Formats: sequence, structure tokens, C-alpha cells
Amino acid sequence: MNNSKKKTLIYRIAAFLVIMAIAAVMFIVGRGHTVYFDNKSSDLVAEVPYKIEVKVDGKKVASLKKNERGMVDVMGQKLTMELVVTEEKGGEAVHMKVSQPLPYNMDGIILNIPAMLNGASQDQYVSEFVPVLSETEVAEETVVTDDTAGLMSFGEESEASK
Amino acid sequence: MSKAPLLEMKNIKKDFFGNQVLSDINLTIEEGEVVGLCGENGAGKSTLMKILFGADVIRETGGYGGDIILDSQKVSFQSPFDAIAAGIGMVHQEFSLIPGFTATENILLNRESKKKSVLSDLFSDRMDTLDRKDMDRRAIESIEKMGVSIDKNMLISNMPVGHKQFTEIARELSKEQLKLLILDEPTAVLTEKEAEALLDSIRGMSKRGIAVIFITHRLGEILAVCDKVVTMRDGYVVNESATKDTSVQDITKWMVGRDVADSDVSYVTEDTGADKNIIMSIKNLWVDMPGETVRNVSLDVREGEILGIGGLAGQGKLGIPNGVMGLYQSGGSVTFEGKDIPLNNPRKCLDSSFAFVSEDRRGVGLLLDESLEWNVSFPAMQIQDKFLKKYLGGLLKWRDDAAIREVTDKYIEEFKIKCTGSTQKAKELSGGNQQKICLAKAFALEPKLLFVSEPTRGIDVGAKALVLDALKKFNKEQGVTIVMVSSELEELRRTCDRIAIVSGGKVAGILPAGEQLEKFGELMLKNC
Amino acid sequence: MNKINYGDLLRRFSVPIMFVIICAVCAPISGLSPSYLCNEIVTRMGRNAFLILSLLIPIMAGMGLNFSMTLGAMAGEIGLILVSDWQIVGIPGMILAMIVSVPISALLGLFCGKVLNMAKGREMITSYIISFFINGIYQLIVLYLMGPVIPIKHSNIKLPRGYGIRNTVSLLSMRQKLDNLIPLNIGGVKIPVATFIIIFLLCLVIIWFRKTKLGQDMRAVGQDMGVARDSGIDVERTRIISMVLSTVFAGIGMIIYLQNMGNIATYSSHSQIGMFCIAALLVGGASVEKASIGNVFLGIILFHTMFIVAPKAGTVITGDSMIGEYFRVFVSYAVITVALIMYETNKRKNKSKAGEQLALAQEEANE
Amino acid sequence: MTEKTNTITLSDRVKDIAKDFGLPRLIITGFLVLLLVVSPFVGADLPTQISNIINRFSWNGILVLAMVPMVHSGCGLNFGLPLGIISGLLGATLSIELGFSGAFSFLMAILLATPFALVFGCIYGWLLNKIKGGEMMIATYVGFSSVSLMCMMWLLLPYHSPNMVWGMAGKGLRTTISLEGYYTQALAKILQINIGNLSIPTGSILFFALLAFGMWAFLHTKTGTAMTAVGSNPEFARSSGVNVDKIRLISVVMSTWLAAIGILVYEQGFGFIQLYMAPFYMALPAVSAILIGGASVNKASVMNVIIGTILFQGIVTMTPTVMNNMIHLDMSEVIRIIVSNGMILYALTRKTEETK
Repeated sequence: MNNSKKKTLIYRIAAFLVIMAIAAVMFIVGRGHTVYFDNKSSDLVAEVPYKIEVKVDGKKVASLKKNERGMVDVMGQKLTMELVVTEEKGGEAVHMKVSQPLPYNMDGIILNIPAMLNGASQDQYVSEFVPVLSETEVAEETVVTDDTAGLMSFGEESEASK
Repeated sequence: MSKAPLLEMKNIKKDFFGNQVLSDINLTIEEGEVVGLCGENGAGKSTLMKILFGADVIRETGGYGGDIILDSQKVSFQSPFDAIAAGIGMVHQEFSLIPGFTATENILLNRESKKKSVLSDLFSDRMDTLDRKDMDRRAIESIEKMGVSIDKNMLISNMPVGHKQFTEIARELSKEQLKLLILDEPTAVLTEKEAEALLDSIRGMSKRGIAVIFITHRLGEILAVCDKVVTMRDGYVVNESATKDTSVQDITKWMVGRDVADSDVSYVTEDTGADKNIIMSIKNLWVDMPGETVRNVSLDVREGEILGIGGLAGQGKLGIPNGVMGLYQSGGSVTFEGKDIPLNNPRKCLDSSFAFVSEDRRGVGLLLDESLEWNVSFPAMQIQDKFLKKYLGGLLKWRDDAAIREVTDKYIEEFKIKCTGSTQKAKELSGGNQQKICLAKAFALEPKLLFVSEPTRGIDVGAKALVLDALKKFNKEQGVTIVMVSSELEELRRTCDRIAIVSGGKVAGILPAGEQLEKFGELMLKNC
Repeated sequence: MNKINYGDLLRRFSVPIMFVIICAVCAPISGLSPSYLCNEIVTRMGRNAFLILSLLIPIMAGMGLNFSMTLGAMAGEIGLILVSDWQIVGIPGMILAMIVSVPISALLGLFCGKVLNMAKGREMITSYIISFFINGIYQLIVLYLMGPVIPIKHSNIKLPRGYGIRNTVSLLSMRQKLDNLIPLNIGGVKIPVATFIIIFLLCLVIIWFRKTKLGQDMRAVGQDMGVARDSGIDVERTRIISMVLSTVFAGIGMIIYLQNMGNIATYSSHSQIGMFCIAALLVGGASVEKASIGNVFLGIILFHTMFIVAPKAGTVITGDSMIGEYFRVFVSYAVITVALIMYETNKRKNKSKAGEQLALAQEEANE
Repeated sequence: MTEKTNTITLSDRVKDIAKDFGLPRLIITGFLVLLLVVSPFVGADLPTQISNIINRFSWNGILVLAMVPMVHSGCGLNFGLPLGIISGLLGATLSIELGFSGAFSFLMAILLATPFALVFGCIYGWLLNKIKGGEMMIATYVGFSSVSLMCMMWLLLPYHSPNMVWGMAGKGLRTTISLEGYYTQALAKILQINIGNLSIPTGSILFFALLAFGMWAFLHTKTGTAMTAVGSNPEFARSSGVNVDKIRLISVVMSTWLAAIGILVYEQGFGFIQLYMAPFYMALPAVSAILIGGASVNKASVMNVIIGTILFQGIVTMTPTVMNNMIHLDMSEVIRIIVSNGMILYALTRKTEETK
């Protein structure tokens, strides 16, 4: 009797630990970042390539000419992307694979690609993107807690969002 | 035989709030012995069995006195589960079965065979899966043990009553540790053939060494199957003898016989009122009252008499007044003073100047949450427009609280009702005083015919006498015809002119109140 | 004998049959293409099935329709709000939200079970009021405590005033991530395979659960509490467990529901969810005391077909789109009302039936 | 010695009163008293607050009163109040449609609403008699179904009055209809008392008093007595020759009619008719108000109505102002939801049939 109780307790602790472990893993692998790619000059790089194409998971997410910015939402702690850099207009495109660890505590990350390609240190080409709130986001919002609100809208959101 | 008996009950005593219901009961049962237990209702059979089975109600009312020795060990069960664990099984009169489950599932209810599952260790053994195969095996085993074949896969709700009873017995038999089985009137719901099968299976159990306590009103069955018959009366064991030395007549005598010590009691010994008018005539009445079914009753009530209706519990005596008054579904015909009274309509009965004091005081008889005033005056107010002040030419009927208080106070005084005042709530009164309120309510209606059902149930001796005297007085002084239903034969004999005995839902016979007890006893058991 | 059976069958399936007729009439009028309808129904099946399945366990335990499944929905929403503030996205986000929601649901289910044990015999109205009561607590937490007490960082979730959650929280980062995990497209109908797999797993769990000791106990408790108690089953505890399970499943179901929707209406997503799920289940032919997995799926198909076609058909017939919308709301409520009435009248009929039989037998004997 | 016993009985009595009163009720009363005490210190104007409470009381009192008959007859709390409200709304809109105006339109609205209330009440009562024991849940859903059915009807019924229909379409009633020029403040204006910031809508209160007195008187008649008995113990009533179904039916019809009148009075105070989904949850505040006032699922009195409405409306009106002035945090809505539903929950979990 006591033995089986002990066994149950051990199993429960184990299950709890497993779930906690899963949660921890989810925290790590599921962390979402918005990565912004800049093709801009900086203190480190004066000249920037004519065009940079960024591919993530085989999908083209940005094509950046000079002084342009692109973005992608990614999940996880590391961003592996494929860069297609064209230095001059009409010039030969160079393919390269780059892997970039993403700092956990930043939601939005700006990558200065020319600086990165130039081999600058991490802190120099990675910076945090601080979003400026749009007007609608700043405007005070009245909270609607009407109980009947959900009545008519059930199942309609999906159509609205299409 | 030097072997110790299976069960010994020594000097068992029990009282409910000072009311002694069992005194010095001694009972010994050997292994494999079949003991018949008989006695009138209220003789103490069920209380004794409840003590043996560790029922909660015994503990809640202050426990019992004496010792129970099972297998040479003194036991005191805290709950029925303890009793079951010690090897005592009981089949109650009411079925304890899940209607949507099969026989197998019911037989093994909460004792199913289980197989460990993935989640068992994580949560508890309730996550084990059921081992249907093993359950079937165990069910078949216990059904075979019983010796009566029932379909193990049939749903209880589809079963005939008898099979339900057998399922219950099979459940007890499926318990490995079973040594003693208590059967409380198991044959009451069975057909003759089924009853015979049950008796066979009792014999089978006895052979396997299981002792059986068999409670029944069918004395023939006791003689057929038991080794020993124990007769109880008024909380005492009055006789214990081997079956082979006794007969139905003997047992009947022991059951009803009393020491007639009170010589001052006068009984009406002859049917003196045969020439009186018949005020009410009941023909072919059937009443569907659960547990008190009435079948085909014909009964004449004479003007100005007190007619008693007696019989064992569950035989239908209570169904008669309840059916006539329209509280339970009924059929047949009732004429009162030459007029037909429609059934199933309480209002019509009350309009014809009937009144009814129900046996179900708390459920039907009283407005527990209201004042005594309301309880006494309500029916009279609703039926006869008494205690009302009329305004606007009778359009507005205003409750006349002063008149209500007056009448209530009158009855409080007359019946010596103990209360703080006429505005006290009915639920705060003791049982006896509540009963007096019920009588007051009926008297306030000034009826021509009064039905009184179990007027003394659950009330103390003083109140009993007062209630019965009040009834007699009411009958004498106002000439009201009274039909009184009671389980206590002695009480009927002292109060009534004639007594009709109901057995098996039918009138078994009508005797003058002073007739010999044995005759009443025979009638009581006639159709059981 | 056969005839009576047909009548019984007809009565039992009267609601589904009525809905088949409504759908059959409205669908052509609405002018919606069959492929559109199919797509919609498949989507809604994936979205709602898990939630509706969570209703089955309390029915099994005799506690009637669990109007307080809303509690689970709220727990799911709290999980999702927190997860989206932590910026955990995609499937991991969903899993984390589930892990967060389970203890909250379990706690709420425990509360609900305890309260319902105090209100035996009127479980449904009580569970219905519990859902309102907990909604108040939910608003207290989400509107006032999130921010100052429970840290919320992101301003797209938090109200500008510094505490409380906005009316809508976007779940764009996990929108239909589960549905599209295993993409499959048959004849233009997009099938959320992964979602269906999870629903299928839950069905298996429920079927398996019925075969466990606990499931057996629940059925016993559901049919007769007194007998179950006499046989030694802990009735109260069993009932509480059934509520906890239902609430936990409802919480997970809500997360699946919302990942499909793509956003949370913080203060209204949950408020009617119980009502619509119950209506769908009843449309599938379930009753207050009996429901099966088949009822769930049939119910979703019929109820949601009605839901899609009614407004369009209403517009075509009356020229006013609102008529159809009100119609379907009316139908949802009417279905529940009818089911409840049938349940109560049946209960009374069963009682009087026993009497009638006795009376009949006696009458025969009298003749 | 006597001194001692006296104190014991006194403290016992206090305990008894507290027990009768119930802990939640005590907390709510304490809370309201606290609000009233605090309000002057946080800069809220007490007379305004009090007239607010009185005003709200006069709007809502009759809706709460509508609970009484059904509780008395044992039908439980009337969660089906919206059905009666719909009868009232039909009366109100018909009165305007037929061109009545001013205070007279109020009288006509009552007269027009009455037949609807009677018919709906009869059907509703007949239904509730079929399902004794499950009244509350079914009442809730009967209310919901009727509200959603009427949502369609408001669009479809041939109303034409330009003051009520959508301007563009020329048909279909608006969600809110102003009563300006009709019966807004029709009762409140009668004998209105204004002292500084304190204003008392005497007419509305008198009207409530009239109906409350009527209810009190009814409960003292033969039928009223029968109703209480039916609620207290239907078996007793039946065995005493009372037609239980008929009495229950009467109580349901009364409740429905009072709800119809109640909503009209509410509208005359509020100044608008609210249609469509508005009646949906109107039963809940009324139910919790009477429970706060000391009623239980099967016992209620006119006194419970008065106390309950004052307490409930007091909290609803006082919390926002006091809270806002004190901590600039308006939690009144949340408090209202928790308090009112908590109260209903408390009542439902009480063992009401303990005497059986």
C-alpha cells in the first residue's frame, strides 16, 4: 500500500518534471523574434552592396536595395538564413549561408547585414528594435465587457480576418 | 460440537431517544445455518439487522448495548463497509441497483476486476481499465453459486423484478469473504416459481457453509427452508425453536400474542352495528401507492363507527385512505351518502366533508415552514371559506388573522399542544405535538368522515393516549365516522368498533375489535 | 411493437431531423457553393470539436450540460495572453499555453465541482451562474491585475493606461499553425490534419476512459448517486473529477479554437462559447443525460451548416442580413430550451410510467 | 443570574439575526454603509448620491417585485423575466405606433402590454407546470429564446412610426428609441421634490408603493395564502384541496405582468426604450437584488424587495463614483458582476429543502 503510494508519488514528480522540462524547452524553441534586416551604411561600413536578398527556410523574405529594410518573424534562438549579395548592379551574385544567434530578451532585432558580412562583432551589428506605438495603439481604448457581445460574433472572426 | 458458533449476539439493547426498541436480544447462528426471523412490523427485526450490519443510523442515534461476537471475536462495525469486510452481506427490501448497468456490472459494482493501465501509477488505481473477461467469469461464478440462472448481460432496467432480486443476491455471493447473508423479505416481490428457486438457492448456500438470516412474513417459506425460527415481538425474542418442532399456527400466536395484563381495557367484542346505515361504500378500489399497493378492495363504512384498518406494512392498508382522498392514482368507485365521489380529486373529497390526517406528517400533513395558525386553518379556509373576511361582495377574500388565532389557541389548549404560541413554526414542534396539529387541522374542517392514518406513529406514550382519546371523543360527541389506519393492532382494538385486516392489497377479513388475537394474526398473513 | 420503436426513434432524433430539414431548405436559397460550405464545415469541425468533446464527461457523470465549460475557456485565454506576452510563438506557444492553462482549469474545475456538490439537483442552473461569477473574477484579473500584479510587457497587449488587457489580443504568430502543420488539400477543401489527429486522440482517450474504473464509477454515479454511494464509491470526489476533466479539456479546446481564429476577443470570446457548444451537441441528437462522440460530429456538421447558411438565406428571403443572424441565435437557444424541456418531461414521465404499469396490471386483474 | 441569562439570550438573538440575515448580506450592507460614510471624504456629493440611489430604486423596484409571486408559489427565481419585459416592450412600441403621446402614452403602454403579458404568462406558466422541479434552468432559456425570437420580430413587424424605425430603411425598429415627447419621466415628474441636489421622483415611488401594497394585500387573501402554501409544501396544498397547477399559473402570470409594468417604469425613468438584445440579461440583476434583500429560492417578501433593491442599486451607483474619486480606478462593473452572481450562487447552494 505504502509502496504503491510512494511509486505514485515518484511518478507524479517525474511527470511534473517532464512537463516543466517541456515548458522550458518551449520557452527556448518557441521564442519568437521579429528580425529586421538593414542594408544601410554605418560607422563600420561605408559602402553597402547594391542588393541583398534574404532567404529563410528557402523562402525569400526580403530583397534589400541600398538603405532599405526588410523583416521576418522567426521562432527559436538561432536564425539561419541564406543571403544572396549583389555588390554592384548587374554584378555577380554571391550566395552564402549565415547563422545568427538571436538574443533572447529582444523582441525586435535589427541586423545590419553589411556590418555583419564585414565581420564586425555581434554588438556592433545587432541592435534592438524599439517599436514606436502607432496612434491607434496609444489612443485610450474603452474596454467592452458586455455579456451579449459574443452572441452575434460567434464564428465570424475567421471570415472577417480573411 | 465444540466449534464456536459463527455469530453470537449477546444482550443487545437499543433505544431511540429513550424509546426502548430492543431489549436483551440473544441470538446464536452456526456456520451454514438458516435462521428464520419473523415478527410484526415494529417488533425490532430491522433494527436488529441494522445493528448487525453497522448501519449509520444506529451510530447516529447513540449506538447500542451488548456484544456481537463474530468468529469468536468481538466486533463493532462503524459502517456497513466494515460489516461487509467481515463477511456479512445484506439484501435490502429496496433494490440497490444501477438501472443502466448489466447484471455483471451490478454484481461487481465497485469491486470490478481491473487491469493496470499506463496512467494507474501516475494518478490512482481508478485509472485501471476494467477486465471484462474476468468480470464475466466472476459474475457467472456467483450466479452459479446462487443456482438460479439470470442473463449476466441483461440491463437491470429490462429485467423482471425477480431477476433484480437475484442480481442483488448474486452480488452478495460474489463477495469471497461472505459468511452470513441477511435476506430482508426477499420473496415479497417474487412469483411463486421464483420464490421456490430462491429457497433452493438458500439451501445451496447453507450447504456451502454460508449462514442465512431469512426475514419474511411468509411463514410457509420459513418452515420449508430454515433450521431454526426466531420470533420477535415488541423488542424481545419471544420464542426460538427448531423448525421441525413448530407450525405456522404456533408462530402466528407468538407473533401477535400479548400478555393481556390490562384488565381494565374493554374491547368491543361483538359486531353490534350491523343495522347502522352505510355511509360510505368502496368498491373494487385499486391504488397505485408505491410500497402500499391496493388491489380490488371493497369495504363498507357504517355511519358513526370507528373502523380500523390494520395489517402488516407494505400490504396496502395505507393505500386505502390515500387512494380515496385522491393523493395517489386510484380507480374503482366510492359512494358517500349515496353520491358517487370522483377519485383522483382531493378537492371533491374535501368538498364532500371528508378529512384526512396523513401518515406522512412532514411531507403531506404540515406546512413545516409556516406558523401553527396557518397549519390549523389552511384547509378550512381553502375548502369552506372559513376564517375569511369578505369585502366587495365576496370579491375580496381577506385572511382573518384574529379568527385564525382564536381557533388555533382553542386547539392548542384542547390538545395541550406544547408550543411557544400560535405563531411558532410547525417544524419546531416535537412529533407528538405536530400530530396534534394535524388532528386540529382535520377537526377544524368539521368533517363527516375522517380518515386517520397512523396517528400514533413516532410519538411518545402520553401523546398517543391523548390523540386516541381525542379521536374517540370526536367520534362520540360529534358523531363523526372515523376510519383509522394503524400498524399497531392493539391500538386499533382499543379504539375501534370493527377492524378490517388488509393483506396482499386486499381485505382479508373484518372482525369485531375484541376478537381473539390469533384470528387477526391469521388474516394478516393470509395473502402475504 | 416495431411501430412504437419507430416513434421512439423519431422522437429521439427529432432535433437532428429538424436541422437536416432547415439546412436542406436554406442551403440552396443561400446560394453558397458546396465547396465553400465544405471548407467552412471542415474548418469549424477542427475548431470546435475539441471544445464540444469536453462536454461529454460531465454528462456521463450525470451532471447534465456543463454550462461552466466557459471556465476552461477563460483559463485557456489566460494561458494564451501570457504566452503571447512572453512572445512564445507557433506550436511551442500553444503547448506552453496549454501547460499554463491546465493548472488554472483544474483549480476552476475543482471550485466548480465543489459548488455543484452543494447544489445537487440543480447543477445546470448553478453551473450557468458559476460561469457568470467566474467571468467577474476573470475580468478582475485580466482588467486590473494584469499589469501591476501579473507582469505584462508588451504594449500591443496591454491597455495604454498601463494595466489591463486590450479588447483584442492578436494571435497572428500562432494563427492556424496547428491546422497547417500537416498541409493537405483535397479537391479545394483544406483539411487541418494535425488538429484532426489531436481530436481523434481525444476521442480515443474518451473511449478508453469509459473502460476505466473511474469511467465506470462515473456512469454509476450518473445513474444513481445513492446506489453508487452504498457500494462505496466516493460520489462527491467522482463528480469533482468529472468537472475538473471537463474544464481542463475545455481549456485546451479553447486554445485550439483560438489558434484557428487568430485572435482573442479578451472579454467576449468565452462568454457564449458554452452556449454554442451545448447547442451543437444537442443538435447532434444528444440529450441531457446521454451523449456520444457521434453526436458531437453530427452536431457540428448540422449546427454549423445552419449557422453558415441561415444569414445568407435570411438575406435572400427578407433582404435583411440581420434577420438570418438573429434567426440562428434564436435557433441555438430554442434547441437548448427544447432539449431541457424534453429532459424534464421525460424525468417526470419515467416516474409516472412505473405507476401506470402497476395500475394497468391491477386493472387487468380486476377485470 | 437573570442578568446572565439575559445577556446570553441577547447575544444569541444577535447571532440569530446575523444568521437569518446571512453573511454575504451582512458584508454587502456593511460595504454600502462604508461607501456612504466614505463618499463625502473623497469629494462625492452625498445628496446627489442619495438621489441617484432613490432614482435607480424607482426604476428597478417593480422588476424586482416581479420575482415575488413565483418564489412564493415554489417556481423558484424567475429567470424568465425577459418574457415579461418583452410584453412591456410590445406595449411601449405599440403605444407609440398608435400615436399616443405624453404621459397618456404611458397609461396606454400599460394597457396594451397587459394582454401580451397575460397570454405569454399563461403559456409560460403552462410550460412550467409541465416541468416542475426544473423551472429555473428552463425559465432562463425560455427568456433567452423569446428575446432572440423578438429580435427577428422587431425587424419584421410592420412598425411605421418615424420616431422608432431606422431612418434609412423606413422599417425595422431601432435599437434604442428615445421617449422624449412620450412618457419619459411620466411618473417621476408627479409631485417631484427637489431640495438642492436631492431630488425625489415621488410619483414613481408612489407607483411602486401602490404595486407593492397590492402584492402585500394579495398575499393576505385566500388565493395569496394558497400561493404561499403551494410554495411551502405543494403536497400539503394538494391534500388541502388546492389546485396547485392553477395557483402556480396565476403566480407566473402575475410575475410576467409585473415584469411588463416594471420595464415600462424603468423606461420612463431611463428615457429610452431598449430593444433587441437589451432584455437578455435583465433577469440577473433583479434576481440578485431580491436575494440580497434576504429572500431565498423559496421565500420572499415585499420587504426583501425594498431592502434588496436599495442595497443592490446603492452598490451599483455608489461604487463607481467613490472608487473613481478615491483611487481613480473604476472597478464597479467587475464588482457588480461578482457581487450579484456570487449572491445568486450563494442562494442556489443553500439547502432549501432541509425541512423535507
